[in-house]
Amino acid sequence: MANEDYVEGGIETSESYSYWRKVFQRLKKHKIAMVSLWFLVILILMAVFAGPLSFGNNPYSYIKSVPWAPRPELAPPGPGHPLGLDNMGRDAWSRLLYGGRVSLSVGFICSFIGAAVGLFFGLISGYFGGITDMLIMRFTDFMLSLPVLPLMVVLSSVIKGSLWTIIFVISIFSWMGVARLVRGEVLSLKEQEFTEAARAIGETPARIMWIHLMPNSMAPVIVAATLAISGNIIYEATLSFLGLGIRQPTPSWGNMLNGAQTFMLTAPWLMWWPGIAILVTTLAFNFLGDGLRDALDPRLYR
Amino acid sequence: MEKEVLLEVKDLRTYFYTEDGVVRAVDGVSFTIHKGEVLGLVGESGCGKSVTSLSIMRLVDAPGKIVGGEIIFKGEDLLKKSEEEMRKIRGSEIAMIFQEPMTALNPVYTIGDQIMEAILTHQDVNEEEAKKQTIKLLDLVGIPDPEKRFSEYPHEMSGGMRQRAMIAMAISCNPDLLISDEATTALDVTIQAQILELMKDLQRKIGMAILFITHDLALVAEMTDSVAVTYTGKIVEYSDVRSVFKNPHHPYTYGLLESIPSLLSERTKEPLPAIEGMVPSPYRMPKGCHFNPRCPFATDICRKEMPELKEVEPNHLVRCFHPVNVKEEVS
Amino acid sequence: MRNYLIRRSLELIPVLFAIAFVSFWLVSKMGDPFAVLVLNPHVRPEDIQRLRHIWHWDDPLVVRFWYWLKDFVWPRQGWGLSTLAPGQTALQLISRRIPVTIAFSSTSLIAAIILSIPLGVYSALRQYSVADYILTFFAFFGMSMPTFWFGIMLIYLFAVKLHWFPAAGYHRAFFIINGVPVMFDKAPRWMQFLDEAWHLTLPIIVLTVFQVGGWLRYMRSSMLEVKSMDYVRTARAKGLPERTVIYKHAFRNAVIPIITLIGLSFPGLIGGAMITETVFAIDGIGRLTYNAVMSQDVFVAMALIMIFSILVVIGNFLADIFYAVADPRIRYS
Amino acid sequence: MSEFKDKKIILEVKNLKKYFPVLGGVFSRPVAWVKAVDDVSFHIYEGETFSLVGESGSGKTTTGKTILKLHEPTSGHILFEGKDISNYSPSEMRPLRRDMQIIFQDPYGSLNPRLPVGEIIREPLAVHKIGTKKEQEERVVEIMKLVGLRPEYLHRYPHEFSGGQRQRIGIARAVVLNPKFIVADEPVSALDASIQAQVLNLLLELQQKLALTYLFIAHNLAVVRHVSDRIGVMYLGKLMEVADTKELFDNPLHPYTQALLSAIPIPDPDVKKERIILQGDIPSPINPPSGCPFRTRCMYAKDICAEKTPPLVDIGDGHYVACHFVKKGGKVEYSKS
Repeated sequence: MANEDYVEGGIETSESYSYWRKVFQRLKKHKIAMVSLWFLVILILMAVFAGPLSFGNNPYSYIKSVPWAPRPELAPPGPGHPLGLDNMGRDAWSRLLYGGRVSLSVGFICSFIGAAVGLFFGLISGYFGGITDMLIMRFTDFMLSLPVLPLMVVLSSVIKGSLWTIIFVISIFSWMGVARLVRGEVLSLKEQEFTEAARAIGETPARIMWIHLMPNSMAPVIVAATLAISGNIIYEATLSFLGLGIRQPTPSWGNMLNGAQTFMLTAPWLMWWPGIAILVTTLAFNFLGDGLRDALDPRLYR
Repeated sequence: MEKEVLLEVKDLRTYFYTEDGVVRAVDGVSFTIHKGEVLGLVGESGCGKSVTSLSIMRLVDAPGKIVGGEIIFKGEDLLKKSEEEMRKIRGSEIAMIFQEPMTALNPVYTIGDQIMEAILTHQDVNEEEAKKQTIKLLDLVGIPDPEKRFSEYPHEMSGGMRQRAMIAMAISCNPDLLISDEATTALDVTIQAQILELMKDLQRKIGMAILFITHDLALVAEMTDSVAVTYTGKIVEYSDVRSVFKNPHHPYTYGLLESIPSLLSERTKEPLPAIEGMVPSPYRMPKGCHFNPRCPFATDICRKEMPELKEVEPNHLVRCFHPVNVKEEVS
Repeated sequence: MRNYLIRRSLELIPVLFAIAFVSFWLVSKMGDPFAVLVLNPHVRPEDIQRLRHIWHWDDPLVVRFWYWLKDFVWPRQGWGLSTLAPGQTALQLISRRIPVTIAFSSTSLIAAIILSIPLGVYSALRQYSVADYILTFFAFFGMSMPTFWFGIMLIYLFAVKLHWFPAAGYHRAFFIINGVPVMFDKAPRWMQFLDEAWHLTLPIIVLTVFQVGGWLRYMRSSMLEVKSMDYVRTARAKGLPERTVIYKHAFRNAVIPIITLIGLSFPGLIGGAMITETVFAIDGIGRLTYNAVMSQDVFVAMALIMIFSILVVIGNFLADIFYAVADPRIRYS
Repeated sequence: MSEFKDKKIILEVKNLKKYFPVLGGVFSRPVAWVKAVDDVSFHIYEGETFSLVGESGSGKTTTGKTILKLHEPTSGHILFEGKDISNYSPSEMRPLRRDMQIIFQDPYGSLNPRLPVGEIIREPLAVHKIGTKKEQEERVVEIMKLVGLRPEYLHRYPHEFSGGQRQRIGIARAVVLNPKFIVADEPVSALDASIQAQVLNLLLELQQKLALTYLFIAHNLAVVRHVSDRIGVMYLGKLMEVADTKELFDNPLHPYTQALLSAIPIPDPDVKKERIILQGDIPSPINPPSGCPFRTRCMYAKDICAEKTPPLVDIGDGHYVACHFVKKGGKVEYSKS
């Protein structure tokens, strides 16, 4: 048996590798996803260090005068104000940076809440089945057949307010996809015998869900959550654009565009940057999500 | 009695170029099928037997590629034919049945539709005639109530019935060669017996040759005239069925025959003489003879060189430096 | 199949009922529809009381909901008074504005289907080709583009800068025919139609791009998956021409899941239509919703949410039926 | 004749039934029942291997899993070491799981792909809180050696192993708690021919070393013949025949058993045996034939077979047959109809 060339036990590599490392290796081959990942890292760093990057400006303060324009309101870009000033005479660049903080936070937090709630419902529904499953799935279907945006508009006009209100409003509508996904995944995992093996050992349902079902249904959740970030950023921007999301004076990419149509002729640069920021960010999250899908599910990528 | 050669596969090589390396799924396989003969291709999973059959049909999907060899069918090399010429051969001169009758049939079309399609493609008949033929075929393969079954969907049938439908489809154009790729593996024993009986019966009636691919040695003993035993993409033993079973020369064939529990064996509840180890990974083939790490007779030369497929007795080819000889023990 | 249809239809009732109640409760929280009247010095407090009574606004929520629902299903009172357009009932207001929304959103829905399915198939068949990469990029672009901003950009480029299309509205107020101004309503039908089409081109593009990306990607991956199925191999083994293999055997199976996806995308379509109407100032029911919410026009908002819900539910229902028709495995279960 | 006659019965199954609902109709209510296991009774002696054989839909796997309460029995009794466990709740079952274990068919699906092998084998010890973590790890190493796995592979993941090795991992997980009774559910049917023998040998070796009792479930009669002491033949949720291995193969009395035996291919080209080819398909367990479930394919079927379900009766020496035409002492009265 002591043959050097023969590898016993089907072990092919000299060192063991975990699932997630293999996934990351596959992701690394996905160029556009990696570019997106790096772009997002830079973007997040910019949002975190918005203060030092603002050239001493503050997103809230009225700039009294600029030398290159008669009035500070809607002044075009110039030294120290690379993106010009908005209609209230505030520095657009620093608002863009701070707005990124808001938009990214909303995207991440809503997506996290959505994934967590969806995961919870999906696991319970799929594992227990029967009446529990029926009630949860009926509720999920019900939520899915709501006209989301009109209701979001109504909701945010009923509970006016802060960043957390918006997060709440968006999160309510962002868990159903994950719940259905996880339920489906759990149903097929339940068919596999390791769940049955766990029951045969005497494991409790909670432990089975925690140790066996959740880690094995994580892959699609991660993909869905990543893709959901871009959706949530767009929801926030849309609500803020309509004047129902993040309220002035707090900047967000969406509310910076509120009224952009009005100043389209006089200050078109004001509508460029927040829009481009939203577009490239959501594009990056979508590419990353797609790359993750391929990395997590190599079946589709032969 | 020399029969006419129908198919001659010479040194066929089909490799898969995967992310993790090149897999030599079929690596220099040669065999001959005469008219009306049944050749068994037997081996464990991953020995390249299915890829061989797909190569003959030229249906190997990317990342697989036929990289060498000849497939001479009725005197012409199939590998030199255009896609259009090949298409005309598929289903009419060479037909194929697969392991999973559930997934091999299209779920959204009726059984009848799918069989008729083959007839309409290869024969110059109208729909009415094709339908008549289809119903006749369904009846021939033993599907009761063929008129009704004609318009049923695959999911409405049992596994055995689906496999009968697959066979009906395969024989619809009277092929000269039928490739049966693990056609009874997914079926129950009593249903398997029915399907095998049907295949034998049809083979006698139509006179077609069969390339019978399976992992089950017992089926080979029952169905075939000659046998090629494959291991890691290469043929290790090739002869007529009696010779292989009664007088196996390759340690792998010998070991396999010894290790499978049989209804004839006298010893039960005793350890079986098992072959140690396992089929090597396609990415890490052992040096020399691929079987050497598992072989009780392996010597230094086996660890260095790959043996050739040689004739050890008339019409009995073996790929081994130290062929076993058990003839004395048997008779 | 019949059982399935009956079951699906029966399921609609509680869902719609629940949607109606939840949205009614939510919209009621938005404000008091008669609050505006309080500020009006010409309206006496007794009249406000009377109005409240007529519309059951002094009853508990559940009772009020019951009367409202009765009125919605059997509109004797016209779904309540609009405060946005004084003197009009919500029903009158909405029914006048519904055609334009349906016209341009169904046009873009059909356009999106017609574009995404063939392009998705093409992309899958030419996997890793230049065309595939271009289509993929286009699809991602569509998926990532914020609708409202895309609308603004199109207005800026094609209306403000190039003057090819109008910036707002869905028809002009009047035509000049032979030097004489003719009101829109009086103009010949074909002129009306051409003018509307011209106005709605940009909105339709916005809404189509909004939908097409996701479907294209989905169609592509569905086709890729089906292409490697056993039955496709069987079809090839039968010697069928490649066209038949792809378009008869693979396509039919690949397109089935898309039907569900399209059915599920109705809520998104409504949201997209709402944004597009708002950006392009089209007087459809999407913009009306926004205006109703902003001006606390409770009756109009309530009716609109209900209509949207019905549309979504019907969309899902139709998708389920199409699905069952397309897939015999469902049809007979 | 049976040397197990005076032995202790470890498990007894009495009139076990397990029906699964088929949902349908307008309200998704059960419209029919899959009678997966329909009134099955047998017993298993301590230290023996009792096998259940049958084709798909015969309910052999369901029987095994119901005995372990992985399915709730619809009715009937399961007596493990004399205790009726058929109504035990999951928490009442938990301590019993140390004594009753299962080996699964699918070497790929039965191991959690996200857990390293050491953790998979340690899991039962952790669940039952046996020993400290260090003791548990020592036990894992010991068991890995016992089943022929290199202990160095402790931290590897299941996907790094071949099918045969994975099956060893599954066996290690089943024996780590030192159980008395193991349900082996088709343990070798997913394995390659050359690996099957290795795993069968391991199972036989463990049985001797650890004094295990097996309920062995398989469809391959040759394998079953090799490992079992006694065999029960199932068809459509019912037991057709139960006998000692040798007796069953030498003297099959039920027409179904005879057909089944004759359907097995023999790996010898010289043996050309007379085949009994059964006509027709296995009926659906949703709507099984009345009376004897085998009558639709039985060449001896008479009117009585449709009217009355033949009971499983002892015809002597622990040979049980469920056929109207097989009488005490093995007298056979069937004739072709």
